[in-house]
Amino acid sequence: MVVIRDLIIQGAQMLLVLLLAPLFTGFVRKVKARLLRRQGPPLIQPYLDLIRLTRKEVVLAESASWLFRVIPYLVFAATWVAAALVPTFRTGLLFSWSADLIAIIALLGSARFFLALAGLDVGTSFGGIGSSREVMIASLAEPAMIMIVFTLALIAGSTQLSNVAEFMASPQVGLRVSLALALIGLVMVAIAENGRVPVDNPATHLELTMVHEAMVLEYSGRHLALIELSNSLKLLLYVSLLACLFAPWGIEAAGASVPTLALGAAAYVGKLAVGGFLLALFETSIAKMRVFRAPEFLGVALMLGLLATLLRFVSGSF
Amino acid sequence: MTFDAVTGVLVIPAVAAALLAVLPGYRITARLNVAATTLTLICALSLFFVRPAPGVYLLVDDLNGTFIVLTTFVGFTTSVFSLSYIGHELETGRLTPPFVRFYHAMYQVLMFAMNLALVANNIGLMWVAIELATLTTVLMVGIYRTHEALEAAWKYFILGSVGIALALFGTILIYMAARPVIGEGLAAMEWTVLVTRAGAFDPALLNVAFVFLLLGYGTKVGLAPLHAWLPDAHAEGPTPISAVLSGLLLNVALYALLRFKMLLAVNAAALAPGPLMVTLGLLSLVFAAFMLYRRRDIKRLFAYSSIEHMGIIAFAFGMGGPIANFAGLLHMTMHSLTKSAIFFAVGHVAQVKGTQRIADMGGLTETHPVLGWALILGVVAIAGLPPLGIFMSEFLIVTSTFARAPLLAIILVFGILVGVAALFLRLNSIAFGEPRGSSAKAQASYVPLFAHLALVLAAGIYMPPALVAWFQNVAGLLG
Amino acid sequence: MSRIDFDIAHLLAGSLVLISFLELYQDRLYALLNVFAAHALVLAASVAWQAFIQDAPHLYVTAAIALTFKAIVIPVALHRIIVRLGIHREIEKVVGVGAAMLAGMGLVALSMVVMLRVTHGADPLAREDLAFALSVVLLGLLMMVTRRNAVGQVIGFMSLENGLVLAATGARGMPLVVEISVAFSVLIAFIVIGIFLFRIRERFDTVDVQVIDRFRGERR
Amino acid sequence: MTLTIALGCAAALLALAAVGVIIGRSPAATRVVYGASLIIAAVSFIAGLVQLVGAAAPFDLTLPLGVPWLGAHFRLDALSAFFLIVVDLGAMSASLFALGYGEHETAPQRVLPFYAAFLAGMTLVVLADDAYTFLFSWEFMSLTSWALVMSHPRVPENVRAGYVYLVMASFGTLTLLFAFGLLAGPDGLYTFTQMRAAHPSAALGALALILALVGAGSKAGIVPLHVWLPLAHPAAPSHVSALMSGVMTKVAVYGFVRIAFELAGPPAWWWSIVVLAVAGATTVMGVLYALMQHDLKRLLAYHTVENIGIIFIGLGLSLAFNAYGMTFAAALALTAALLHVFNHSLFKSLLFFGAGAVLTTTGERDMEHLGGLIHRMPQTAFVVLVGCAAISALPPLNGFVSEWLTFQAILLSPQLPSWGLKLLVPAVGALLALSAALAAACFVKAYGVTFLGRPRTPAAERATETDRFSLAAMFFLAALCLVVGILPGFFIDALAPVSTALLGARMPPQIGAQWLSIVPIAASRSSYDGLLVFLFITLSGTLAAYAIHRLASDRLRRAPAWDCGYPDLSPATQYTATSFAQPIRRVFGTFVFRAREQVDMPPPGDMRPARLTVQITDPIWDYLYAPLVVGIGVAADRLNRLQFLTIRQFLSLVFSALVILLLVLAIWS
Repeated sequence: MVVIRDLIIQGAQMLLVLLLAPLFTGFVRKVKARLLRRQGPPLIQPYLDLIRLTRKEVVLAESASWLFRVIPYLVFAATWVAAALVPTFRTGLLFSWSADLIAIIALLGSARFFLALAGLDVGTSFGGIGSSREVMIASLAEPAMIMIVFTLALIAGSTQLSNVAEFMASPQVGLRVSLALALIGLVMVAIAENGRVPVDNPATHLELTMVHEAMVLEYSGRHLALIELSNSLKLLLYVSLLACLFAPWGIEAAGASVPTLALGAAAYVGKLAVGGFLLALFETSIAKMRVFRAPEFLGVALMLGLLATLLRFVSGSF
Repeated sequence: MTFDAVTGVLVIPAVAAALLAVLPGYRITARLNVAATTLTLICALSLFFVRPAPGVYLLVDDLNGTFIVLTTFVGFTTSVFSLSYIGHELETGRLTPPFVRFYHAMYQVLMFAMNLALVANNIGLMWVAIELATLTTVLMVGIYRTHEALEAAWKYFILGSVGIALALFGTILIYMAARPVIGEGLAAMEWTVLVTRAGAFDPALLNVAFVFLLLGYGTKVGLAPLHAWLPDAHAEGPTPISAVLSGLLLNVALYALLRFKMLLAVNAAALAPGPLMVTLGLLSLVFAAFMLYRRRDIKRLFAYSSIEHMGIIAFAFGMGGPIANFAGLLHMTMHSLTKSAIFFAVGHVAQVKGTQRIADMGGLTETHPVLGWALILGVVAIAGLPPLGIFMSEFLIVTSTFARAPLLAIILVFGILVGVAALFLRLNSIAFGEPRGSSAKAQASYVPLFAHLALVLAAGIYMPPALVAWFQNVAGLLG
Repeated sequence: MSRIDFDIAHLLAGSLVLISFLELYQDRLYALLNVFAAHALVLAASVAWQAFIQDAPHLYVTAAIALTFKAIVIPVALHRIIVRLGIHREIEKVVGVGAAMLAGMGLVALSMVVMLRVTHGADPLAREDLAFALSVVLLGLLMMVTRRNAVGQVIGFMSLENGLVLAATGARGMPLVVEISVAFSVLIAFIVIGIFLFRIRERFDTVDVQVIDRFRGERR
Repeated sequence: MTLTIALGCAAALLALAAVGVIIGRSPAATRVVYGASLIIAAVSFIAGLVQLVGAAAPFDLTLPLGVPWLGAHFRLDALSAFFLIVVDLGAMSASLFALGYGEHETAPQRVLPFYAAFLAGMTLVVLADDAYTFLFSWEFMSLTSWALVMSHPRVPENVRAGYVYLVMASFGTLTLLFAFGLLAGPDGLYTFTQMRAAHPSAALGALALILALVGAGSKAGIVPLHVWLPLAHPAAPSHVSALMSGVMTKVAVYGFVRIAFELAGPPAWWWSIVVLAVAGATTVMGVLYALMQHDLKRLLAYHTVENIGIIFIGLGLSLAFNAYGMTFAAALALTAALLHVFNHSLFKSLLFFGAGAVLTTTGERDMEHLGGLIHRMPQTAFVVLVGCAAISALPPLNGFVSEWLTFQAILLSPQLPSWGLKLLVPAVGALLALSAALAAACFVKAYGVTFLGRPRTPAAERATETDRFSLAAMFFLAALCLVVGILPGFFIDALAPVSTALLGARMPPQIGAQWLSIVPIAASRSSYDGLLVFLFITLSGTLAAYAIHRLASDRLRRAPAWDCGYPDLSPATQYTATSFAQPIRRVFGTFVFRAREQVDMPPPGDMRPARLTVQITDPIWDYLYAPLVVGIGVAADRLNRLQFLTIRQFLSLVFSALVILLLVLAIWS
């Protein structure tokens, strides 16, 4: 009985992230447009795009291989699973123990691995640019992320996301230096991983500065739709990760009743709104940097993470 | 005195020498040569079973038993090898029939001299025998009568004579030391007597004597810095002689040294001979290892490797102790077999390629697979790699030394490593790479070559208990 | 043994060392040969004296060999060679006479120090003789390494060997002395003949060892 | 019993080597030798499996071989059983692969005998129980693999590779000789049993451990002793490269574990500092070197260096925990290391097989001349993709599991009291994370440039799918990679006897955990379930595919590549390995390898093409080995003058020696 209930909740969680993801993307775009004194597209524009794309036929390059066609599904699946494992409105999800924070990062890593391969598959120069830059950024972002995870794990005594979140919600965790460092680092990583300004610009095309868009340049139709969707999912994932780690208020523990769950969901949506607004604000207020500034940017994140971990190693009071 | 095995190993070569000096014709003489060495070998082997009591002049005990069997065996295989080798030299006209006759006679004289040096119970007699061996080898080294050959012979001759002189002085000193204790006459030069009474000898005299003997016989052993004659003599003489020189004559001289070392070991007050031998050994090892790098002549290359290994052996005996002495004996045996095998291979290679220059031979494993792989196997063995016997002796030497004197062991291993690197550097250009030089079919006698290698291989994997007991017994004697 | 015997033996041995110094001093080949003949002569005398005081008749053989072979045959033969090969009469030395002399002094001192450590158990004559013999040997070696041309070296070697014979005869009652001295004479004969061979076979245009070394190894 | 079988297999392999010598040149030889070695390896594999899983008591056996008064001691305990399994698994797959691959061998008589002997050597190393037998088999292994490296001696690089390899191998063996000489003591207690009983002093044990690290490490390829590895491994035939990279380096790890955990006595905390520092450097340097390569096999060889570093990180952590008596953490770290040993042997062999398949059909090892192979050899491309994903530590494959366990071990290390470790371990963790990310980048490059894109040369265009034996071997290994990835619990439990034997502790049993997940310490702390992740991904992936194809369009049209509307350019415009690595080279290479890019731009009107050249210097070779080589050369030249002295000068050498000795006597009293 309990299992079934948990199963339902897990499913609800998965659906929720899937449905919320495009909306969140749309919301960020809208806010950005408003901040730029523009009308901006309607909130539901991403949904419309996705539907349009799925309807269209796929135009596949002659030199594309079977792998090129499989990858979108792989990427989507990996991202979705990762996103589904991040607690949004309730901790202690049924399958939360099946992959801890490190595994979630690794899942995103595999998504990126295959996407980078896709960039090389058709054999065009743009795809190559995209992949090589993507892996360069990832090669710094991932270790930074791991270091941040170390910090959190050492504070909470667990790499299990639900447990970390519960611990964060508990009063025993006060303000800590290492936490602050981890927060900054995580934000920087999140920006880089989602290809937002100042590292990359999701809205550009046909510029040699672009990274992610160049990689998926050859995709079209349903494939492109899936990739767009997984991007939104990834963005949502990071925001909810930040939310459940650094703003764990309102996340219900396991065994909460339905109304409280609704309350938690509401809190979650609220957090998303705040996060999205802040993101948009940040993006509008800063200019994109050169590609080879990105390593320095991420190097800072890595150093922050390492510093935080070191502090934790040296003494538990930091 | 009655004819026993000991007189056998002396008389047979002597008679054979006389016959070969007069008999004409290559076929008969060569066969006779082999026959004589075979008989000698049989006599030597019989020493295992019936061992005559030590006489005034002759003596057979565990120590020289080892050497006699080894000497006669390698002498036998080498004679088989020279059967085909000298035949080829005759065809190519590098040697004329009279010289071949001379060569065979001298070969037997050399055998006689070495056996005499081994079985002699009298330090004077031993000295005479070693001088005789030296003179014969000098003549054989010069046998090709090219500029280089004569020059090598001359160098060998002068340095050898000085060595002999020093050794003689040492011998006299030993007698002087012995006389007050033992009294005048032959008794004061007999091993059997000397060893028993050496404790009472005058230590100062013994020390001076050992210094002279070490340098005198050390010249024959080829320890640096007394080695100068060795590389050229090996390179310029006929290959069978190189094999015998490296495989046997060096051992015989070393045997003499060991005998005298035993004398000093008995005398508590005398200076310990170990450190001297260790120093000279390490010096020779490291020096020879570096000298290997710039060699362009294949036979000179392996001559230097002989110096290197004599250094290792001297080091082992210098360290002393049951394990090190055992290892030293084993290493000496293995080195004789391996090095002569290598020279067999090298001889055929040089004949086929028509040169001794390493630069002119290449890709041997492709042009002459059997010879090539035999050479590789030999070098692998001499480099102390398993599954061949030298690995065991080096294992024992290094491990036993490192526990006692780490610094020495480090120097030792450094030398070994440098030597291995150099050997394989040369081997690569000989055995691998683009084939160079003629690829004509070699009419070679592989039997002695592979017989030796097989023995070395067997020793690396399994040693018969009887042999082991024998070695351990000797190791005990050496103290 | 009586005092006088001892003194005579001592005198002979000592003079042998002295003559070695004289050899070291020479710089002309003929002179060197003559000095060496003297060396051999003294040796013969000393050996004969030993034979007399040890009343060991076989030593007379050695003395005879020394006299005939070393004091007469070899010098004459070398004379011939010098004439035949037209070796110029100067002896090229590596170090000057003075330095050689000093080195010689050092060597004599060294041999004394080494030998006088010997306990007095061995009779004094033997000790003194050994000390002298050792000095003669070392001086001979010194001569070999400081002389550039072969004849000089041969003479050095022979005086070295004289030292050995001196020691051997000094060793009272040592067997095989005769055999050994014979063996050595053979050896020397070989050397001399070797020099001849090189000449006769037109191998080398001089016996200067350095020129022989032109054909040293690795030069192909 | 199992030991007897294993030894019998080794003997059979040696006999097979002899057979190989005899029938080497006959056409049937390949099938005979590889088929036989496949069967023998399988038998010995079963023996090892029985021993390990059955957790039977160790077997001892002494044969009257080797050093006479000692005899050859053999022992099959949990540790050697595990490594026996690794060896035989590699041997089996390599033999299976070679059944097809060996047909292309031009000089089988140079490969077959040594191949069998090589396998025998590796088997004997893990079975040996005394110093002589161990080093004998160890050096025999090196020697046979050297012969295999030399199997195409006309190629100058191979000869050089073989030379460097042999010298480094002898160096390693001699170092181990020291280590054992130290442990055996002056009166030569050579058997491991005696050494275990000896309890060496702390300083002695430390020295032995460092010697073992150098000796075994030079064979395993730890920086800076790795130089031979990227030369020698690619030079050998590919199935041998697989064995050398995937298995022989593991045998070296075995040697280190045997000495460090058993023979060297109780560890001191600072041992782990040494090991961890070396391991961290090895990990990152290995992957950075790999990123600079465009030779496929050399790239793989450098990744072996990296993975050896990861293994040694685990071992170092285990030593540290063990020194402080935290045996459970030690067991976790050790298990992580050993599991990575197993995993790496799987996917590294797989990848080398793939490289071999590519090499046979295209004759190319240089990625810059390949591309688009996925169209011509789809099955090979698929298995190699699995291998790449596994070595890049992507879930749900096996590489991730072992790295995850290593991370878990690192997360336990704040409890270590020592300050040095407190500061070092996080840094090592960062290096590990960095190298994991870089490895993924490197394999995107390797796979993308080799198999994806468009063919860059006619050779790549003419490529064909490889033979069925090779495919069988590769699919076998790929399947194993997946199985270990989704069911790690069984393998972790199988390793329990090893850690129990070495540390007296084991990881908690995993079989009981819910949904076959693995729980290293406690469920509240961390857990991972490869099976579930795998099911999730497949499920959601297929779901998405089904939904879209069903509800939306499934139409598809082939057209020229879009590429921002540029006309279809030649394959030469594709990204190459070098250009792909350019951003990373710019970030890391500039200070590690002093990488410089030089652009030669012709003036306007000049028709010649512009050229961009990249220069990379290998710091370790330049600063460590080159001076050594030069020094030896100088010394050799100096001493060589002694060959050309005159007789008189030689005489003066003798003379001075005499005088010196007499002086010694005069002074000595």
